[in-house]
Amino acid sequence: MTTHANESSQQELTSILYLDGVSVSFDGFKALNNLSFVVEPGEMRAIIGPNGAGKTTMMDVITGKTKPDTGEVFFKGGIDLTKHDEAFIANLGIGRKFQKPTVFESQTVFHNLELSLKGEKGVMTTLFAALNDAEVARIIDVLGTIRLTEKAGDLAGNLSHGQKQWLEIGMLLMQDPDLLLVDEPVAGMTDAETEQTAILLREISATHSVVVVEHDMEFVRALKSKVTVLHEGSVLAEGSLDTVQNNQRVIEVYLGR
Amino acid sequence: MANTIFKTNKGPFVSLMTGLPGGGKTFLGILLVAALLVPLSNLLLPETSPFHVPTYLVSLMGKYVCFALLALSVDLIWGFAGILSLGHGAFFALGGYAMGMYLMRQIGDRGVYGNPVLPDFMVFLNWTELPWYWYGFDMFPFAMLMVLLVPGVLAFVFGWFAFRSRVTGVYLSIITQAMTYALLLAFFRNDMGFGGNNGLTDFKDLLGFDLQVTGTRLSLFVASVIALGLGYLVCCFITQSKLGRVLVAIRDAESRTRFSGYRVEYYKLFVFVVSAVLAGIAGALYVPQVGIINPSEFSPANSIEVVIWVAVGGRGTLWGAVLGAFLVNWGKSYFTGSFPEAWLYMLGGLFVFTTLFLPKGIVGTSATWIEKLKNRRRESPDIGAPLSVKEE
Amino acid sequence: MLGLRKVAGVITGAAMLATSAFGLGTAQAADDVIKVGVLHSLSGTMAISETTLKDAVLMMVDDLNKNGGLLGKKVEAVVVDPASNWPLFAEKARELIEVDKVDVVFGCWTSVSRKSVLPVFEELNSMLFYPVQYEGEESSRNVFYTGAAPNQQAIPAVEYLMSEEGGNVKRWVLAGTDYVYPRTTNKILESFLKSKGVAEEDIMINYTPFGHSDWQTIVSDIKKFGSEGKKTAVVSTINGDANVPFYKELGNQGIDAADIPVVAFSVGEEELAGLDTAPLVGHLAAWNYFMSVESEENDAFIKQWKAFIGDDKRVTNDPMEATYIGFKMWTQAVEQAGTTDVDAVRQAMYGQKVKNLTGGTAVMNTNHHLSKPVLIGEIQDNGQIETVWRTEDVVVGDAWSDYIPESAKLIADWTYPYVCGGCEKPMY
Amino acid sequence: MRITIKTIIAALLFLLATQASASADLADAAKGLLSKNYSDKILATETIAASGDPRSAFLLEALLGGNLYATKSGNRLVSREKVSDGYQIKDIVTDEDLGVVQSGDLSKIRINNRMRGLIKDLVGRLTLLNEDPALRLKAADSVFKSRPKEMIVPLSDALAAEADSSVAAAMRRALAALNFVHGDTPEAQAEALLILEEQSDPEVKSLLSAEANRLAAIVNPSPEVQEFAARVDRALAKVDEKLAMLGIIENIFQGISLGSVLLLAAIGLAITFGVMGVINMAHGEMVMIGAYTTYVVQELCRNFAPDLLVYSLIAAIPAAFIVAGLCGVAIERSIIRFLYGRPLETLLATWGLSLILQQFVRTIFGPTNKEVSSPEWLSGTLEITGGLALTYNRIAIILFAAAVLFMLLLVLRKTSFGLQMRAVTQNRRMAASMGIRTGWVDAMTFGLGSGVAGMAGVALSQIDNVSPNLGQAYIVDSFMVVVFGGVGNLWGTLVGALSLGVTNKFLEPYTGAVLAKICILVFIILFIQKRPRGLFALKGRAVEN
Repeated sequence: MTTHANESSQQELTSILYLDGVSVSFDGFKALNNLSFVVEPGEMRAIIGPNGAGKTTMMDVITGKTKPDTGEVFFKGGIDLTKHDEAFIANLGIGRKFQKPTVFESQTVFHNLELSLKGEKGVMTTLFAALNDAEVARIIDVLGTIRLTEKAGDLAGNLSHGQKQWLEIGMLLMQDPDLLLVDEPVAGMTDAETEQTAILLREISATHSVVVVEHDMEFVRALKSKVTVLHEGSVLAEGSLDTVQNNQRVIEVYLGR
Repeated sequence: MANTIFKTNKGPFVSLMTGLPGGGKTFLGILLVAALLVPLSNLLLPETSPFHVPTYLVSLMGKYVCFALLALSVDLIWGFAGILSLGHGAFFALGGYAMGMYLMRQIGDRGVYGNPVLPDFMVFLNWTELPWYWYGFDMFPFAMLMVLLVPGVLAFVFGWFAFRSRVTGVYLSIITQAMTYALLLAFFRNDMGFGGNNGLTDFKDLLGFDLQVTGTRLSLFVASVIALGLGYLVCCFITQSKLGRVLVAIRDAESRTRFSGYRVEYYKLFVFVVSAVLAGIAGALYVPQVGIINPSEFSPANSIEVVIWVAVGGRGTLWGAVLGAFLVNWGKSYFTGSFPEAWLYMLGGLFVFTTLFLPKGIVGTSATWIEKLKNRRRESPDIGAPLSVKEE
Repeated sequence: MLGLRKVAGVITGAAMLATSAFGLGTAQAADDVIKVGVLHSLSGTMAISETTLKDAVLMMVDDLNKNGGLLGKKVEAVVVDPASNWPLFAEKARELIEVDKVDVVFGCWTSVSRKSVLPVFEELNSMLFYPVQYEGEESSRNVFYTGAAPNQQAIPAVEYLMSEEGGNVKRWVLAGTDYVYPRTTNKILESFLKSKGVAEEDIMINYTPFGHSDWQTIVSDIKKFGSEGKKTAVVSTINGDANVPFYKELGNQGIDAADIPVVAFSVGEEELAGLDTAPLVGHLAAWNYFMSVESEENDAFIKQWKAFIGDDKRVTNDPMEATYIGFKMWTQAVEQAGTTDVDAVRQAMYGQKVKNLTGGTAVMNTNHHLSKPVLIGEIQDNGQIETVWRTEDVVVGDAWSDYIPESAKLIADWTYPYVCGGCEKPMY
Repeated sequence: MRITIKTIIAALLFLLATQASASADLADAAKGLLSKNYSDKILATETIAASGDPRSAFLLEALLGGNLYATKSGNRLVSREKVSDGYQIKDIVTDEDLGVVQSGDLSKIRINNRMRGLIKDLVGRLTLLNEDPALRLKAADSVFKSRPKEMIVPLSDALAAEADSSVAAAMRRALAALNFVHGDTPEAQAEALLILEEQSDPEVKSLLSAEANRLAAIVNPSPEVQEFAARVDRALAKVDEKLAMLGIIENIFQGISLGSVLLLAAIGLAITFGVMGVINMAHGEMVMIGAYTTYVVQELCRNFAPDLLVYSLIAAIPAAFIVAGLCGVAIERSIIRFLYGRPLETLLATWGLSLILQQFVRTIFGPTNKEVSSPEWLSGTLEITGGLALTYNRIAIILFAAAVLFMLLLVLRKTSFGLQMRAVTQNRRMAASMGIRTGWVDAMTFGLGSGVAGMAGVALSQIDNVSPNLGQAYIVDSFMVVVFGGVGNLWGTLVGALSLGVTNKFLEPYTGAVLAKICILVFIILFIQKRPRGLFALKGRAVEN
């Protein structure tokens, strides 16, 4: 018990993200059940699991959208995320990409990125905000990273599905977060796009911690990262993709039903 | 190509100086010309001239201009931030009551009972002294401050609770309706001290100018037009700034905006309060021109009608809201006079027609057509097009 | 400078459109026509009452034209719909006077609509005939009030109930809609009752909002108040739509007219037509006119009305008689003055006499109110109101009530030497 | 006045005691009723009652019931009965058949309130021994209210002979009141007090409090008086307590009744708005159409089948459902179906539609109220005890609301249409691919919601105006109920309606009707802050999409 406590405080201090015994239920249905896991700084982590395993709810808890019934979530050591709202958490340095690509469809790609710029986000600051050269340069930089330089002036709503996914990732990059939560980034993408996305995420993970939720095993393999398997709201297995794929319980959950 | 885009974000002041959204300059030009020509034509041209604007029309136009400002305020929150208020008439009416109270105090001892302090209805209800909330309304600056403060504070308090609790969509619309309905019932009560059903009426003068004199009417008209112009500029300022883009972002994807680090509730609150204050100003200008303020301005039906003006004109296009307010009210004036038995069919039909065939309103739909024509001519997209409206 | 040219073009276009659309082109007043404005709501909450009065005016205009018109000219009614919207009343009044150039306006029902149009009529020196019973406390140079003032309705009704004949009532419930007419009437009645020695605890005052529809609590309160030993009556100034649910609740809770009679000032034949009156027999109403009164004039009027409206079941009511008297008086005054000029007609109005539909003669006084008889009737099971008592003679309508201290000292007299609607001493 | 009443009463006593017929000429006395002057008529009534003629009670009943006419030709007093070709008339005094006349040949003998009260009292006393227990009950109540001392003896006799227990109870109460007021000995009064303190009637309360006040005013009371005063006070407290209890029950009943009205008004909206997401501003007009359908059905009955008039209301229920439902289907097919997924635009379109429908009804039926009469079985009150009477029409509305809710739940839960409806609202595309005709289901669902609104109109026609504005009066309240209860949940609508109704009725005595309503609205606003999706909101991720 004492070792566990020591271990926890250890992890609290060094990890970028630490979930400790998080449970959430909706009308009696347990979406998360005593979920605990740790992400280290600079790590890229893939989270897989069947439908209803609680992947998205986990993201909701980390980003402050859903308050857990019990348990704690720590960011960068000591910040308890369960006590803050989405905007605060976003400004702390956690970026989130939704399962369904969510961009500001009636605004241009450029404006989408501008809105996501890191910086003071108070009402009055925003009202009088003007772009300086450094910020423009940064936007141009990210446009390049997400391969949308040519589309800068297009309405985001007119982009293809894959491009929207990229734009959303680009918006995360503009926030310059310490931790990126990416929910099914390649759903509905062509193979070529999927491959490109994997490369993009690997590039990003060089400078950021990334948590990717994904179904697509090929894509997960391409990420070359540690994998956590969720099932019924708690961790079923953890390790490299190969280890996990050979885990008996994982096989049961995925195939045995 | 890309370079032109990068130059557009030099802050709201620069945006406002370098370019108003589609048709904005023309719109301001029309307002300016109207503010100049209408009084001149009324004063200088002989009554027989076809271009003479009779005083009757001046008051009518003044009324429409106030409605237009109200429509503008609704468009600011509905068109840009996706907040559908079915209770904006409440802010309009509160602004109106603040002005009405000043006008009431101006009557002084010229009321029927000749009481120098108490308005007639209080004398008549056996009130012996002025209630505390009437203090200060004999001073014009104080009354004007209240015109801004009362709607603003109500909007702040209401918005503070509603937006923090994340009441959205239909739920928000319904509770704004509940708000205005509760105020309606409250102001109907004679015990409230606002004149009950009869409201405030029988005004004599404003800042010493007789309200029934043509000159005063013209001045009020011009003041209303200026207020509308300034209101338009304020709305442009907001919508062209980064804040405006945040609002649109909230309208289109509220969660995304939150996860981008914006405190959505503060943004909504800010724009809601600005909008309420604009509505209050509209109400304050409206009251001396129509000569009465009464609780029926609070009725939910009135507020719904305002939303309809905006929808007819084009949600999310600022001067579309103004156009909608003018068209619907002009239609109402014209039809109630010319087809008293059938005008409701026409008005109702107009609303149904607009929603079915002009889903973006007159301005939005015609802008889309123009866009299509342009696209046919040259294959490049244009970023200056009005924002398309996405449904929640 | 493309902008400016565009602007100029738009403005010219708009001006042309406005000019044509507002019918300003047609504003040249044709000399061979006398125009009568009708300013009654045809839609919205008040349409239920006011539409009838619009039809009444149209009927009389029709009748006048059939009999050769007025001053040899054809009379034309200009109907507009102010849609139960008070600011719209003011706008429409201005339109009628300035654009349509009408010579006189018949209209308004609610006090607030009258208050709303009043400044317009005074500013443009036009003439309004207001046909509904109201709270008094007003006398405008430009308005003739042909409905009852409080002293022509409320006080006689209460006096009747206090009498042996009316049941020796000792306890009073004053129930009304919360607006100025009931407030005034109740204020007057309260001070009148106290002057007659009724104790404070024997008066219960209750106000409800417009269109109140759930009367359970109030009716059962009245029932309790009435069962405490003393003979109790309800004086109802409940307005418009709220009456039907009120009477339905009364009937259902079995409040019998013999136990607790209700006397109403706003319930006439028109309102009763929407009700099954069998449970209401014996409840009272006070007006200056009942359809059931038998007289030659009334029979003719009813016959004419039913023929005009094409419905044998339509009823007549007091505001219709008030409209009838007002219209007749105006035509007589125009003929006497030989012109429709407002000032000349106004002078000719004073002392103008028209035979009441219920017998006797109505006279227009110099305070712009009528002298009329007061009738008290009981509701019958056929929806009619049968007279049970009437004043011997006509009662002069008071613009300012004697029972309100501030107004008791005011005098309305639009002839020399007073020439004012509310002053304490003569102007000249 | 005092004297004349005493004379009559004396005469009545004589009559009751001897059961003999006096000889005064009834016909002569009755002639007085032909006068136009009410004082003459009253005198005539009193004379008739005093005549002691066996037919006098019959004559007075006819007068009270409005079935006494004078023939225009001979000024004879007759009663009439409708027959196929006119009216069969009979002389009221001699019962002689005078043949058939037209209604124009008769003029009704009118009475006023004072006469009505007088006759009721007189008839009441004459009917203490009537065969009909209902009349005896009325008579006992009438004596209880007027409390003439002279009635002590006849009432005691009647009580002794009374077999019906409820009538006997009423007589006992009346007798106790008489003894309490006129009792000669303290013992008699004390005994009466024992019965009175068991009553729960405001009249008893006022009787006791008057006595208590009288006793309290006595200067230097004797110990006996003091003791008696204490007993009266105790009795008064007892009655008060019971009345307070009944007051609460009455409040709850009125609250439930108001809640049922709200439920009826809102339940159709719970479908069109709650289930389909159409912000249906024309909902109120569907209610109005239902009410006008009731009117039309009733008029048809009146004109073509007067015998069935009492059942017209029942026939109106399906009729209103069908008419309003068809309107709903037509609206859905012509307008709403183009607007799915754009809820705010449905608000605008249906608002326009509601203006059109109102004006349409105004054009067809005219702007004035229409009369929808209540059948006999819906009028009157169910007297639980002295201080508590529930009106039949309110009871009927509560039952009707419950029935409508039940049927609706049944349709939604147990029929294949309900299944299809839920499938379409939950996942339109999936439902379509499974072969459900989604267009048809949409139309039917909207039709169902509108039809239910139409049925609500039948109920509202019983308590409110049948006018073009009927719907407008309920639309805001309906939305409040649906939103408060939680959109898309019928149980929420039920709980919402009832709790708003009951709260309103409990506030009303303290705050008045207006403030109570304002409080309710403010409460809803605050409540929505606490639960932004209403009382019975679904939780979880699914809701957000």
